[in-house]
Amino acid sequence: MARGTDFFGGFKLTFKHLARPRVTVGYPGEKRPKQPRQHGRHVLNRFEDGMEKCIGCELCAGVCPANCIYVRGLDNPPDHPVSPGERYGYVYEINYLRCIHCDMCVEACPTQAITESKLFEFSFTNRSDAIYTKAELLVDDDGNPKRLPWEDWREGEAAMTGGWMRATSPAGDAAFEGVVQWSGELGYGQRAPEGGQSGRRDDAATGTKSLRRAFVRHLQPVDVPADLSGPRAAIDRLRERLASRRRGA
Amino acid sequence: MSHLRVDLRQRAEELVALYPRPRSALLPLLHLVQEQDGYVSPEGIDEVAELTGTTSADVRGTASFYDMFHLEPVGRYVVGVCTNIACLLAGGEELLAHASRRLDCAVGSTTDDGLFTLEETECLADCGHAPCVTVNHRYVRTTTPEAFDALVDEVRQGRRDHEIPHHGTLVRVRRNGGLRVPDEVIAAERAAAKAARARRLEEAG
Amino acid sequence: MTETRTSVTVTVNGRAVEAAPGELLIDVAERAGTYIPRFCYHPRMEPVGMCRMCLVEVEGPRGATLQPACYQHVNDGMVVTTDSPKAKKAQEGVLEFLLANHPLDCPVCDKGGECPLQDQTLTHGPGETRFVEEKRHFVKPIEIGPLVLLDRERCIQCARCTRFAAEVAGDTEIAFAGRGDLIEVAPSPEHPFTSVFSGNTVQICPVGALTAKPYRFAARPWDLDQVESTCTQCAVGCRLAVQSSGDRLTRVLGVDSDPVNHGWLCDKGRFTLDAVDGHGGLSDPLDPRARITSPLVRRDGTLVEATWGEALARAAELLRAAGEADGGVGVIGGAALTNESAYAWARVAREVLGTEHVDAQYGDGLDPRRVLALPGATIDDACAARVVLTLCGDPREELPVLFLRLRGALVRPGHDLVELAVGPSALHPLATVSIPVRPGEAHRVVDALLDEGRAPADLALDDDARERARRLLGDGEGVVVVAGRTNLAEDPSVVERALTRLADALPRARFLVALRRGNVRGAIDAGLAPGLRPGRVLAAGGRDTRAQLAALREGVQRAVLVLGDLVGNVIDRPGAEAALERADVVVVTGHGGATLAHADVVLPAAVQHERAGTVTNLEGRVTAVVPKVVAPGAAWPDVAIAAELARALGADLAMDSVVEAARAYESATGYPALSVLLDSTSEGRVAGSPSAPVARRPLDPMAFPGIRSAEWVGLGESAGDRSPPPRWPTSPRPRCPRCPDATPTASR
Amino acid sequence: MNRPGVYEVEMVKNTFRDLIYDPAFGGGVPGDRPVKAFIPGGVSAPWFGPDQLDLPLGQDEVGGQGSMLRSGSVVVLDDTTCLVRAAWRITKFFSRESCGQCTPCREGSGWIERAMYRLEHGGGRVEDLELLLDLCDNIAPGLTWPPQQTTICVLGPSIPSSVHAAIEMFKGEFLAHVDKQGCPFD
Repeated sequence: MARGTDFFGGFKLTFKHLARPRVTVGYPGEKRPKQPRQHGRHVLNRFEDGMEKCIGCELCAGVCPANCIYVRGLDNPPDHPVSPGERYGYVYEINYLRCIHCDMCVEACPTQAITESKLFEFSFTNRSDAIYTKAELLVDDDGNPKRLPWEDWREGEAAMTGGWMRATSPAGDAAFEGVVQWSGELGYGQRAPEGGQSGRRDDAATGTKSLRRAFVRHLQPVDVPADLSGPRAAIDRLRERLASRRRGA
Repeated sequence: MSHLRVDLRQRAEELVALYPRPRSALLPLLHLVQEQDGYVSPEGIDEVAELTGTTSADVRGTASFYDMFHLEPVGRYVVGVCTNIACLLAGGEELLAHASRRLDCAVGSTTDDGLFTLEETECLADCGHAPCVTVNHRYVRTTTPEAFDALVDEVRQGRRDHEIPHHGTLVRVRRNGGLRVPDEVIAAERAAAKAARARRLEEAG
Repeated sequence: MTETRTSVTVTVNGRAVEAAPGELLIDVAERAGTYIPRFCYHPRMEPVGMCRMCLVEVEGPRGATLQPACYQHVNDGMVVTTDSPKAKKAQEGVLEFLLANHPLDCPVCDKGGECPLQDQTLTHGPGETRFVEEKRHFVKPIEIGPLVLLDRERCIQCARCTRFAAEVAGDTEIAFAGRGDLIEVAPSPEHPFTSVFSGNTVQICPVGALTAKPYRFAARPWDLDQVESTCTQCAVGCRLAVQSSGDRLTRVLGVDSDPVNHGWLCDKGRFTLDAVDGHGGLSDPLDPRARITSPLVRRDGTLVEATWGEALARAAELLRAAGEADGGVGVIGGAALTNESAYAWARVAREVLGTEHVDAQYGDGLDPRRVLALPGATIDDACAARVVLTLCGDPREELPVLFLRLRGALVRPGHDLVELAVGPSALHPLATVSIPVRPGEAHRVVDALLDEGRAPADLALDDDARERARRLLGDGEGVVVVAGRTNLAEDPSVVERALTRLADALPRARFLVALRRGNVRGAIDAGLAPGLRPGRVLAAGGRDTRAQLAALREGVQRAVLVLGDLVGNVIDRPGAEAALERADVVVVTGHGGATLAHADVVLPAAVQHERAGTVTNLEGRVTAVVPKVVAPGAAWPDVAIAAELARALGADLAMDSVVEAARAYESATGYPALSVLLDSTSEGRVAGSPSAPVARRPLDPMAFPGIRSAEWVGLGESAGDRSPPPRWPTSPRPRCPRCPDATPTASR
Repeated sequence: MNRPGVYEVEMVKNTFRDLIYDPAFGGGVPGDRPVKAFIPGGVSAPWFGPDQLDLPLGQDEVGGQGSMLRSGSVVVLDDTTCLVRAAWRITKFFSRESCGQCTPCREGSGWIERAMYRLEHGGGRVEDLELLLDLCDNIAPGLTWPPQQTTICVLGPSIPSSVHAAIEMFKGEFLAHVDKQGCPFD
């Protein structure tokens, strides 16, 4: 008897979880939404008139803890300026075998020329492919990143990336909260304002769920936000799931 | 080949000899250049540098410090309107704006016919007759827009040539035929100025 | 009667500091470990107190007042506070004013990262700007000279550059123009800034207003690596910092060496870096700008690339065949090498080739035996001398920084210059007595100057000038003679005879022999001279360059080993070409040149900034040269080439490295080669004189903007840490514990 | 002035009131307008208000009140005058006359001039008053009389005197400029 109890008792956890919602996704066919601050592969942005934002100042290379960025500047040719001002980035290379995606280059950049996309799924078959040159990093005339054969781009990965430091980094100023970081420019500069150090955040504006909301089932009860606990929240979740099923169909 | 005319060159050399150090003659020499060319020309700068044993950069730097030297060509008449505090209170700015309209040239520029250059100046030390106007550094005592218009007409017609020579001309030099102004001339000028002042005081009671 | 005090006591921030009377407060405070921020002050120029950054509180009869520390001479009992709220507010205020119109283009500014304005804003400035107005605008960089660009927006009007031009170089090619906040540094538009010292203004500019065209955007300061070395462009031997980014030379800065260059460099020494990388790889070996990167051997009339083995074997074959005849081989050149290389080549010539026909000078110098016999003077001696007598070419053209030093001394009262010159030199305006000398008559003029009685009429000597010169020279006490070739077309014996006469007639005078070429003094000391063996040992006279070329033309001498470019340097070029045409020629050189048209074998050598060793300047001071980049292709250092050529000729010099060559040199002759190499200081050591420890002058952080400028300024925890960056080599080689007298490699 | 001009007066015997109103001298203010302020001794001097009109014309007397008589040129500002504009124009004079040698005067005069211009022409902010006083303090520490200076020559401490006096005496007028975002006298 005890053995029988043990036998079924062993399934207790299994049955308990059978009734629970699934937390895995069918990767790579299906992917979880990426977080707004996902650090992916870099892009070099342009201004609307096509001028490059990079001025070759090497601050990104100087700050890089992995030493993966190599930049050389040159005098802007006066008749065909590449970037506004005196100097432009003549050579720009990032070695993705070394890059740790810390985003310090983005923070250091005085012209917001380098930002990061959400793309992190890219693999190479030889080392030279891992060294991205300016030709590969620079956005095209519409401000979209170049899509290389070994990169797995999905919908939305090109949108709303980078540039969050101003509001949230330790050096950032809470006064930037809710202020559009930059706009009217090509590439990755355009994004909605974001909450900052004060803890307020505007999911409607940023278009993403907070981490807590996404992983609410894995939180300790005490950590679950008040509006996500209790029977009402369970009904909300059910509704939401049904709605998403319907959308999928 | 000297850029300065023979007579001016001779005066310049006299002037350099006056001072224990040739560089001390720099400002008078720049006046000579301005007398000949109407402005401090690059060729004149080179010649002053040669005469004073300095360099062109040094001479140019010194000349650029002073408002009365012009490093670019200016009109035959440089009109200065003071807008400093006393003149401002008495309508200096309005007079300057009027002058700009009347001459049809922006402040700091020269009329198309090359006759007038209009300048906004700092205190010209004639606050008693504010707003104060000078033409080629001569007081013209013109305080109203109407008087200014009349002045412009007179200058255009050449009726003021006896008192307002072309820009750069050193009147005392011309009058006395040399740079070494005789002591008696200076004494006479001082006496005349004193008498004029006494007369004014008398009139004022 | 007040007693003249030799030292005064000043209280800086509550600490008593000893100082010499008349010293500047800013220097005294810095010595005591209190850094007072500054922009316009430069220790090698007169203070002007313009930037007002160094305001400190000085107690006075009317209470504590703000005084500029750079303009304040210390008095006994002076009480100074540098960090009181009032002083700090004044400093912050001045910095805020300076920044008001200063553009924030640090990311594209060459100075960004090593900028005193950045550093001092961080340490002494306000946190945020309150300036909301439009900044001053000018057209971005304008070329004020062939090498210097001016960005007037960045200028903070400290007048360092204009003061350098007027005070140090003595040539006001740039001056302030305008007034008020529109004041700008400007050359005359018709006369650009072409001074041979223009690069110094870039180095002392405390912001990025003056930038050097060759360095523009070449690198950022944080990826530069540097070594301290010595310039070998001329015989002054200025100390410099060589900087590279990766393996690419980017910049040279002057290092303030008290006895030599005071931090200044000439543009030739500063901007000849592209010679090292061969102007981006020119490949024509006859082009003097090209680098030789591979051994070359002449086959069927043309030079073709070969391996080192082939080239050395062919060179050995030619030299051995010629050397078998008596006097059949000689060595010319080597005045630009290190002492170790010169020593190695001198030994190859004497011990392996068995010849005394060795001459480092290309026939444009003076007889080394006479030069070495004269009582020597240092540059400092010349600057302290009561009377300087010059009998040389124009020092500004030949030895530029020596000109700066002499000029700096001669403009002060109590120093007189007697000039014997072929034409008006740059020193001419400072001469008390100037005596014109026609080429070829120097000895006759000196005789006439010193002899009693009337001077020969054909010399057209001015009696008054002669009398004044004689009075000034006296018996030579306090006289330093700067001696060199007045004219390269005349026979050197003219000057040699004049010098001999001067030395006889002025027994107490001393001589600074101004031979021009980079390390010519070191080459002579090392034995690359006819009639002198290593260590100044007199030997049976060999042929000098002219005699060798004549012997080659006559067929008496069959082969010559040329170190460097002979044809491009010798005065009698057609004669040299004719001589080389008949001879077997082995050339050891780093650069191409006309000599290679006649070469049978070319051995590629490393050039300056690629080789280690020591060099000796014109006063006999031995300093270290330190490699910064790797020699291109298959080029070797000269020491290695000499050792391998000796080996190919069947001899072992036992000198396979620079350290071994220096050790051998020092142990054989006592010359301070190894000791300087292993313990290089900025000042080096004057050969033959006891090495006295020299107080190291604190390098002005702004005259010497290294990549560690923040530490120099004293940020946070590193404040007060003024240890200089480590230099190569940091320590002697480890000694082998088993053989205490030899290093592990020496037994190889 | 009804009778602007140069007058010789005995020191200490006369007062500013005599100088301005006496028919032998200034002859009064045009239109009999009240005196709002006057500059006792050239534009370098701190200003006086109407309550100091009876001060005798003497170096010590004027000096004791925190100004000076130096050049002896008295400028009278009546109630139609915008003090901000007057102070701005005086700063502009110093900005143009600064030789450019030392930093506080060269940059400070230009900065103060531009800030005053902005205030007068409608870009003023309340914090500008504090900013201006602090900039003045950076040129003449403590804003004391006789002034201390961070500059080489005494042109430096001349710059703040009018601005300082104007803000001290007529703060309301400055604030009116800020409120109206322009000059209330226009």
